[in-house]
Amino acid sequence: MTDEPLLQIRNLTKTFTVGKGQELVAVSNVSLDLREGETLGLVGESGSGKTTLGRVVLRLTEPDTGTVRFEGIDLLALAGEPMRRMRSKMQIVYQDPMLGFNPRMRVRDIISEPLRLHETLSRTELQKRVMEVLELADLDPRVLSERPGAIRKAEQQQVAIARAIATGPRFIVLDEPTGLLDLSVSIHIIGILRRLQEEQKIAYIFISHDLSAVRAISHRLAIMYLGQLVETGPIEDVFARPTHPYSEALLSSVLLPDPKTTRQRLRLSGEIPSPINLPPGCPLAPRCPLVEERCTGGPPPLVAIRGNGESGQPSWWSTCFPLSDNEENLDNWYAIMQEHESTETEELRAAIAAARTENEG
Amino acid sequence: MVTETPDATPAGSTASGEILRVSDLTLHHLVEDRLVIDGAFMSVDSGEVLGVMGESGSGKSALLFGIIRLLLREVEQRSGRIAYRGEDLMAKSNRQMEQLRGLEMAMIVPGGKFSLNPVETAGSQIVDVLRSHFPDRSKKDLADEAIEILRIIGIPDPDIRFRAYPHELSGGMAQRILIAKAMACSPQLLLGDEFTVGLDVTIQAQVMDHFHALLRERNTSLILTTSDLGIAATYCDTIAVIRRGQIVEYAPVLDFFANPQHSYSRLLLSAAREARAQQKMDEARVDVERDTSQDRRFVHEDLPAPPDLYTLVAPGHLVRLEDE
Amino acid sequence: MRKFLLRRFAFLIPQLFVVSFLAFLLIKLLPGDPVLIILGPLRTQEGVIRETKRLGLDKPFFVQYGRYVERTVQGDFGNSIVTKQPVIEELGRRVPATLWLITLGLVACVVIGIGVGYVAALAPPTGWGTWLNKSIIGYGFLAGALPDFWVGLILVFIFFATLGILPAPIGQLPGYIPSLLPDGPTNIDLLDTLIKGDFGQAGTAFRASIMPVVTLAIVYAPVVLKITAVTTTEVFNSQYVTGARAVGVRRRTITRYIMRNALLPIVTTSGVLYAFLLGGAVLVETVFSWGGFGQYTVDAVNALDFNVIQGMMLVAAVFTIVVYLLIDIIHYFVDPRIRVSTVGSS
Amino acid sequence: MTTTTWPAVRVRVPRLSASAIWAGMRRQKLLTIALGILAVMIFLAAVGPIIAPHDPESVLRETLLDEQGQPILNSQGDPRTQLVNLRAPSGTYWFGTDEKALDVFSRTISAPRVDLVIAIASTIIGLGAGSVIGLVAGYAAGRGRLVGSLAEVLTRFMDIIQAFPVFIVALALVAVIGSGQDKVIYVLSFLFTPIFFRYVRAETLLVRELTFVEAERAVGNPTRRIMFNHILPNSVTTATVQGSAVMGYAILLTAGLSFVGAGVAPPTPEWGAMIRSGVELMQSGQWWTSVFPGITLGLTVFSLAVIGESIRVRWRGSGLRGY
Repeated sequence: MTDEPLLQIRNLTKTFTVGKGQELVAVSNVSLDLREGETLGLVGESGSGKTTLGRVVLRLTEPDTGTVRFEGIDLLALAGEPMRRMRSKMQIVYQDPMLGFNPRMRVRDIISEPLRLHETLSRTELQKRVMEVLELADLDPRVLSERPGAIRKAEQQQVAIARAIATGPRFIVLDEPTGLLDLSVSIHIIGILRRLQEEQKIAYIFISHDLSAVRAISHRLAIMYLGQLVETGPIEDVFARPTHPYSEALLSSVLLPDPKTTRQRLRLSGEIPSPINLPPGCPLAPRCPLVEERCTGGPPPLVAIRGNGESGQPSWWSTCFPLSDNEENLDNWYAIMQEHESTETEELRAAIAAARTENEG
Repeated sequence: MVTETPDATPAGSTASGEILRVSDLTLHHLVEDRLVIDGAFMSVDSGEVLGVMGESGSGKSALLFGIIRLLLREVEQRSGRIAYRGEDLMAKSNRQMEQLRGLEMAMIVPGGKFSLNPVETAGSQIVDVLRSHFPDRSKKDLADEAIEILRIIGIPDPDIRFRAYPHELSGGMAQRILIAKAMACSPQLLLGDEFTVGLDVTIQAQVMDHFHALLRERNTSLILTTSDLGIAATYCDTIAVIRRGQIVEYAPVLDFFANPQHSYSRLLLSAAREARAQQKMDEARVDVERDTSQDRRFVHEDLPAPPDLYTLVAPGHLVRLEDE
Repeated sequence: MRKFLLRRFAFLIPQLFVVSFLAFLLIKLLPGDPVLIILGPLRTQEGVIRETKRLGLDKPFFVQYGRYVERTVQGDFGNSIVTKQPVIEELGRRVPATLWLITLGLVACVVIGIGVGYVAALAPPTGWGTWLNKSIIGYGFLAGALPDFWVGLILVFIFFATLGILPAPIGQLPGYIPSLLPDGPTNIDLLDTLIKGDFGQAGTAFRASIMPVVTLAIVYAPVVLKITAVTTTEVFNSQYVTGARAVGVRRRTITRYIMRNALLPIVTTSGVLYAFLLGGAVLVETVFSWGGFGQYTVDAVNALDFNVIQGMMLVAAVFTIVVYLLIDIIHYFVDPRIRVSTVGSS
Repeated sequence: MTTTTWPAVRVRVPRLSASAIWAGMRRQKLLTIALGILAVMIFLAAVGPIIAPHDPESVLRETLLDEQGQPILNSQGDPRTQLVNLRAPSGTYWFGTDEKALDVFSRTISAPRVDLVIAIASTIIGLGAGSVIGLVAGYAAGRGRLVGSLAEVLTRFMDIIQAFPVFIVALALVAVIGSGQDKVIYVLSFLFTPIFFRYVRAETLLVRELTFVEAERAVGNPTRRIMFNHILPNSVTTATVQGSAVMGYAILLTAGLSFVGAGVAPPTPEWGAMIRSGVELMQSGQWWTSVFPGITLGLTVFSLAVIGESIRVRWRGSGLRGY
């Protein structure tokens, strides 16, 4: 890996105006790096802005402020034809491949279209390139003459991948590529993606809310909540000991397919607020059990986490006021968080019973 | 209200706490000409949570609608006996069923705001449920009770939500309103049809934890359809696996996860286990062994399943014979 | 609420301007010089110049338009070239008769459409329900394919020429020459005779209105019927009705849910139909010599009576705009989603 | 874990093949009948005037003369009254003759050449114009700046045209540009443009937000290619499906205009103009002059409506809006 990251995202903000005077901050002051051949897992719930971030990076949506440098070039300064040319180096794959295909095109046209747009090839050359791409995506040539609706879901996603890699891109935004697939199929697709990455040194931004899929492919993890990046770091470190209360709540909310074990769960309260006209401060403040007064005052500080042990890397960041006090003593911080975790629904039950007797009395 | 029909509760039944007993339920889709449900059976005790697991199209929704007797017009019931607290539901008129629904058993439908009447407030829809069963009570009285129900369901600012229209609610909030509608008249049996699908994980955990606690507190039974092994493992007492309209395995939850017998169940579980093992999922996390000794055990010794099709592999654990 | 209504009413003004402009423009495009038409063949050169000046036709286009708007706002639509009468007076006499006809027609369509449509939607999928639904579909296709004027003629042949049980298709009050027609406050013969207490004539007028109204009902009821059947079915099968039934909401309330939700598309469709009938009535009026707005229009077009054409275009457009305004207001009161336009304000 | 509970908006192209059509025909008798009627009408439009037993546009001398070749006189001794010209349907004049001594059958089967041509031509012109304007207006809508405002003005203008009752505008336009087959085509094309415009604009607004449009941009398609190669083919579906119904509507409008003397004038054979003679004759019981053209017209419009509905049903659920 070179020192200069392949993709350098700095202070990116994207606001949508909805209705009169209502602002939806989809992406708020996000900075991230993506290195060659690396996968960044981007997770978050609805309204977190993860998909918007992916689209802004590809300039499918124009950001308000911030910079995106790709191979040292300021992407946001490009316009018209140079930008269109640049698209051969960056691609996107969607959750539902069918939605990404023009419904009137056959697989052959779908895969060859980017080649036609970016390269001047003879018929035979084009045919040859298409076959190469097919093989890379592990697809049977018989699908070429099919309509995408006629082939299996997994094959559709492979066609989408084939189209994305046709022009030899440097990075691909994968927007929940396994979201609609059964578990076994999803493992197959992730296998293809990993192989491609090894062979072609392609970098991925893997957007998903399926934490197990993210974990299977990513090198680093970035967790977003209501437009803000709350925590980013090496994947195993974050999974093992998340430092942000939201990360902890999100990871512990995943239900285990095992009736014998249960989870200490950091309990959030209330709903995910509407992302419109958010108050200043930490977006988690209204739901966070560890909330303090300063949390609603302004943007939370960026805290560098020095992980313990071998995997401790300086590239681990978290944004939280109370955490910043415990920066030097993470164990103390984990203990604080654990105090607010529970496994049983006893307390809930007690609260309900209390509400009932209070009502009757 | 409850009348003992000797026919419906066979002598020698050990299920003293049994609230629902379904046997040989077969539903036929007239237009598609296929069996949506093929000889389904179940037994649910008071306070029990039965998880019906299956893929989309397996017929698990139809099973719930069959039990509550709200079938599509294209679907006809070929056979089946449904006994609720010993009462034969098949012998009831439509009017009687309308009375029973909501008061004795109710269904939680999925879909959030799309399952709420768009032109009326959330509160008035809960009042509608209450008024349908208590027509004599005053409007004010019913409204107060509706707000109280919202509070119990765990909805913050119930007064405000009461006046909100569905389109003003978030998905999680709308889903809680649907739960509130189903629980408004405190029915003893709830039928939940994948009602957390589409909710974000942290919201799903919040809703399910609270809802589950409420069920336990009220000793209410629940039949829950799901395709999520996590939900099944975390919240259900008993599991029924359904495939192509047939129940292929029926077992207490610990037994099921420890010892799945049918090849289809094994397939379901192995995919999840493989994923978990392969990804070394969460070894470092603070997962704890659950104290299963505190669990209530629901072991149905007398499931109304045809013995020529099912084998008993353990107490309360039935497996359908496989064709090949 | 006041804000919505104000906004909606404010929108009327530019609409009316554009409509008046189009009506004006259209007449400007008419072939032939209106001055020559007015003066007829026995004209003098000076007469032509004088008349051109008097009508302001020597002024620039937009000045003429300004004059036109000014006159129109004051209720001056000019005089008819054929009858030399002020257009506004003639419209005042004829429009009520047409409105009466299409209102009765619409009421018939709505009553039949909603009634039958509702029954069809909730009918069982077997037996008489299938039969009813199939006949409705067939009838819908058939009625939509038949010209209303032809259906009117068939009714005339059956009920007047053959059976002789309904009066001849010669106006609102058959057997009266136009100059003897009752001159009442409404300009609708049936109502005027009733107001005067002449029940004999009122009976004739009533019998004369049967065929035209039935014609409209036969041809246009399927429009309302179809939308009623479709939306009622949709709402009945909707997740929220299923959901309400699954928690035991009683039938009365379910019916209310269905009605309130199916209401909007039905209201919209009926409103569009109402606006359409004003144009469609032209033909039915011709068949029955109704003497309303429609026939007036036809005569004016055939005679290139430009002031009348302009006037009737305005009346027709204003009528449509008002109907659409009413639809919007009903929507506003029935559908809370319009009232709260903010996104995610929970 | 799942993300979307609700089916996403999706365009799917139904596939038509000969065997599928044949299987459909056996299942859908109504559609088969409709296609049959339409085929007959198209055939008549091609050869109607040629195979007609009598000249559809010239007076039948023989109806004016008796067997001896003498003029037939009425009681006033006048040979040319309308009532004498009228002959009830017979073996010679299958649908009878009208008051101008023209053969109703010959005219009825010759009329498709007028009515069907008007319907097809005006629908195609309206569809073409409406699609292109609708595509541009829909694609530019809400984009801000000048294009967005222009699109908005265009849309408002189309709305206002539609505020006038169609038949009244048609009458007024005919008054402006005159009558005749070609003029009726122009008028109807003008009236249909806003109809198709609305459909295409509405679809374009939906289609342009679909993921695949973004995907086409992401692989580097230039804007014009996105509009015409990717959006247009997917946003004309509803409009095209409506085409059949609009054609039926065109026939009704043509007939209506001619019925009040503002469309195609006699002696050109046209159904609406033929029905007109019934205004007087129906009262005196001579039904045949308007009943036969009315039935033929009705059958044509009926077949177009049935065909349109079948196409619509085929598209339903797979169509963009899934209605």
